[in-house]
Amino acid sequence: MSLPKTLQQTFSPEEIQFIVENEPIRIFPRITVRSTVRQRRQRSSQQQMRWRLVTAEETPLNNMVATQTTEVALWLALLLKQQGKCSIVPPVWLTLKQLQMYIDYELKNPGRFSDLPMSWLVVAQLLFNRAADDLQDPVHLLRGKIQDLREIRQGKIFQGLKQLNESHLQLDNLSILEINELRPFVLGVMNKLKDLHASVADEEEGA
Amino acid sequence: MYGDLVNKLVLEAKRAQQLNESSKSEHLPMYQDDLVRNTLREIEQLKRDAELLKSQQELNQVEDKVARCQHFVTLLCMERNKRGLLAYQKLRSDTLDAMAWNKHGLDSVTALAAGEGADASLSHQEEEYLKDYTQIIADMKSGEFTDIDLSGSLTPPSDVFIDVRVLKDAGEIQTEYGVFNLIKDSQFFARQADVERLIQQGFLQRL
Amino acid sequence: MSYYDIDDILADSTKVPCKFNCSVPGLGYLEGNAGHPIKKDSKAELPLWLARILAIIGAETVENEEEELPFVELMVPDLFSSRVLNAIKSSPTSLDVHSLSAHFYELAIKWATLFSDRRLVNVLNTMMIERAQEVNNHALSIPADSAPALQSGTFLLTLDEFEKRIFRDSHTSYKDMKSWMLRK
Amino acid sequence: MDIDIDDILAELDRDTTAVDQTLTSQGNDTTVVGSDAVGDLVAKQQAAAAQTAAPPSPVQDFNDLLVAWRNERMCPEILAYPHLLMARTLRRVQQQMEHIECVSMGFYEDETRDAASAVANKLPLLCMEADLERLKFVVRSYIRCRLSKVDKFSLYLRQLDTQQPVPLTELLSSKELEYHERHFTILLKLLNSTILKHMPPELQAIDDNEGSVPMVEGPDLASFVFVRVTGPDLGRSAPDTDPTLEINDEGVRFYPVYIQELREEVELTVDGIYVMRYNVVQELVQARKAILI
Repeated sequence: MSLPKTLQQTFSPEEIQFIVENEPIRIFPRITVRSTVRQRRQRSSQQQMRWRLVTAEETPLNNMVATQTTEVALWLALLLKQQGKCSIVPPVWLTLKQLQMYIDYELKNPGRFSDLPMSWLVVAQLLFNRAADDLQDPVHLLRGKIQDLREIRQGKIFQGLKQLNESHLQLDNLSILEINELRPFVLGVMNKLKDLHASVADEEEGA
Repeated sequence: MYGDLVNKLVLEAKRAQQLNESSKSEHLPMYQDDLVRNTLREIEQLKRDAELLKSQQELNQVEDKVARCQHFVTLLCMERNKRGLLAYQKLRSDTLDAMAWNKHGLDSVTALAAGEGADASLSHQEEEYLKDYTQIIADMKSGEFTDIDLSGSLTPPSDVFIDVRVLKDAGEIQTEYGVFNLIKDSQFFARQADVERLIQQGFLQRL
Repeated sequence: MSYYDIDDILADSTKVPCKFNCSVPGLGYLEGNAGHPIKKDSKAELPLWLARILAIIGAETVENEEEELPFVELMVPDLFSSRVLNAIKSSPTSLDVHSLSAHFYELAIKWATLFSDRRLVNVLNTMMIERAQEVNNHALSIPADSAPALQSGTFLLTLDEFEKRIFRDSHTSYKDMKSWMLRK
Repeated sequence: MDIDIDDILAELDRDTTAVDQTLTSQGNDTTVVGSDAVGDLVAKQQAAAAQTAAPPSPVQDFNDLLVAWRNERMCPEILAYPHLLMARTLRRVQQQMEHIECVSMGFYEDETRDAASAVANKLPLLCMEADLERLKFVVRSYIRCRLSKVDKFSLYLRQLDTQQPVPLTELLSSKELEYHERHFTILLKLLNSTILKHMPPELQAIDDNEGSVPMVEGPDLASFVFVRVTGPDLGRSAPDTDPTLEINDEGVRFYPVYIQELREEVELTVDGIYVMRYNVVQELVQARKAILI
């Protein structure tokens, strides 16, 4: 088979990360790339290197000015960060205070999920590992909050699995990684329930 | 009982399938030549029975119903045998496909070419099939997909450059982008795409 | 269901009790009595792939007979006896499904299809959902690096092939997720 | 429609010193609870598309490719091959490889002359290589996924050829068609030589659907999928432009769908996430009003 069995039914967490890495995030560049038209003319012979990209917007990169925030794809931000060329502006929800608010919401509403961004778990994990010094609060405390959120939500998800049926489920505000983790179980059971009910469907048709 | 023989074959297939699933790689146990041949023989026998029944029926006009019941049984036994045989062979060819897409394909094809395939677990026809399929893949990779490397890694690129350690001495290795001198336990910083193959082949380990 | 599906082929080899509605010479081998005829009203255990078809086709209606019986009549196998169904209803998670049949759900679906057995479907619906929660709990809690089947306690040994697949797939998913979370 | 390479080149080479309007207008980091970044990205592309002429920008194409890849991976059937998108993408990969090669040659020449500018130039090169690897990965994974489906539905696709509303040549690329034909041929050769030819002629078919188990497997369109309802054109167009969208009593926009097998009506709200039978959302996915996730 041209695609390994494990990838035929679901995505790997790395693939989910890849998808999320295309989302935009704000950075503080530490370098200036933008040059004035005059500067460019002067060095027309010796070409200044430009970014030319095929998967992400190149304009913000070519217009980078040190300390002026701009927005680039997450993977680019991480790469520039790795090279010491920028710091990353963490998303506003990634603070102890905000996360605590989400935790409170999750606890208060056992039947619902807070509207964290679809990519919260991936973004948090990537920034913890690769841009810890850009975060507002100590990373070990933030990690703790994210872990709490994950556990509370997972508990609720598992409660919700009792609702599996042969018709459909609505799962608003579940993040992309949480969905992916659940996928084999949810689809496996629901497809079997569907087959089970389909076995007597003809009788209903006749009735 | 008719169909018992082919059941053994299907159980054999089930075992192979389980082994591949638990080890997350492809193995092919020895091709069950005897079982396949004996099952085919059983089909021949059934076919003779069916013809005998038919001629008897034409001769002495036995109770129509009884003859047809006997006839059905032989027919179903033949069908069952056919399904088992095809499923056995199909599972094996699927495994061969998977092998051809990863390094095992290269290895086994090279081994076959070098005449080491004599005691292999493949049947002669399977060797042929693997060779043909490897050629199809090679042709797929050329033309408009030349730049894509279709048999390359299905793990998303997370870092362009990675640290690697050399696991075994291999002297100088020529890659698309330059020469690496592989000395055991040395470490270097390389473009991931350049060393992907060497990692797959077990020369390098990603750090 | 795919023609080439190994599990479906194996499920089809399950023997089910049948009663013959007519005597047939030369089919004695079906009841382990080769060379002899099988007699009307005699019982035999036939594999499902054979029984299923013999139970729905019979002689075509001969002019003066109003209704033709099929060649065989399927009898309820132990698997779906009221004893078993009651056991399922009282405590689905303590039932040893694997010892009943390695392809329990698959067979149940086939059986329900043959007999439009809505009662069976309803019992199994509840059973599947309840047992699945338990399967999921095990899939999540078993450490990523251990060989699950060995130290799993008794519940995992009671799974049928469908449940095993769900267990394996979910376990892999949780395991992959855990190792992704630990990555730097 | 022909793909105009010059347009693509012009697009790629456009002057980048101009102040980017889309950039200054983006202030979404003040929202407290994270908005959907995909939606933001889409809005941004929309703005970018409005600025430039007809041919889609590389980023637009990449995002469409991502959607195609994600849908294909999670979808039980094989979706139509995006011929134009793939032609542009493959062309772009080739051109970008050439471009990177040029730049890196210049970069090494530079090094001897002007060490400072060489260091400055290393970073863009690094980014461009990473960028290209990402595009190649998606193409590779996408094609490999499609090939696995071509194999899975090999016989089914052969039978489709005649009765399909979308002809097979539209559904598959020419390379996929070739692969389909050749792989089927060698598989048939294998099955023939080991099994079929040793059996009575009436048992030799491999596409016999009249036996007790049908031999040809098509996609199970009723399989469950995870789907996110995005609204028209993956949320790029305003909801008002879609006549199939309805509004319920609470003012929520939804697509009414019907689960045939259960005779059940469901309201799929925009931005909602569902586990649903694929055949129920098939049209929404194909019309780019929902994405499989």
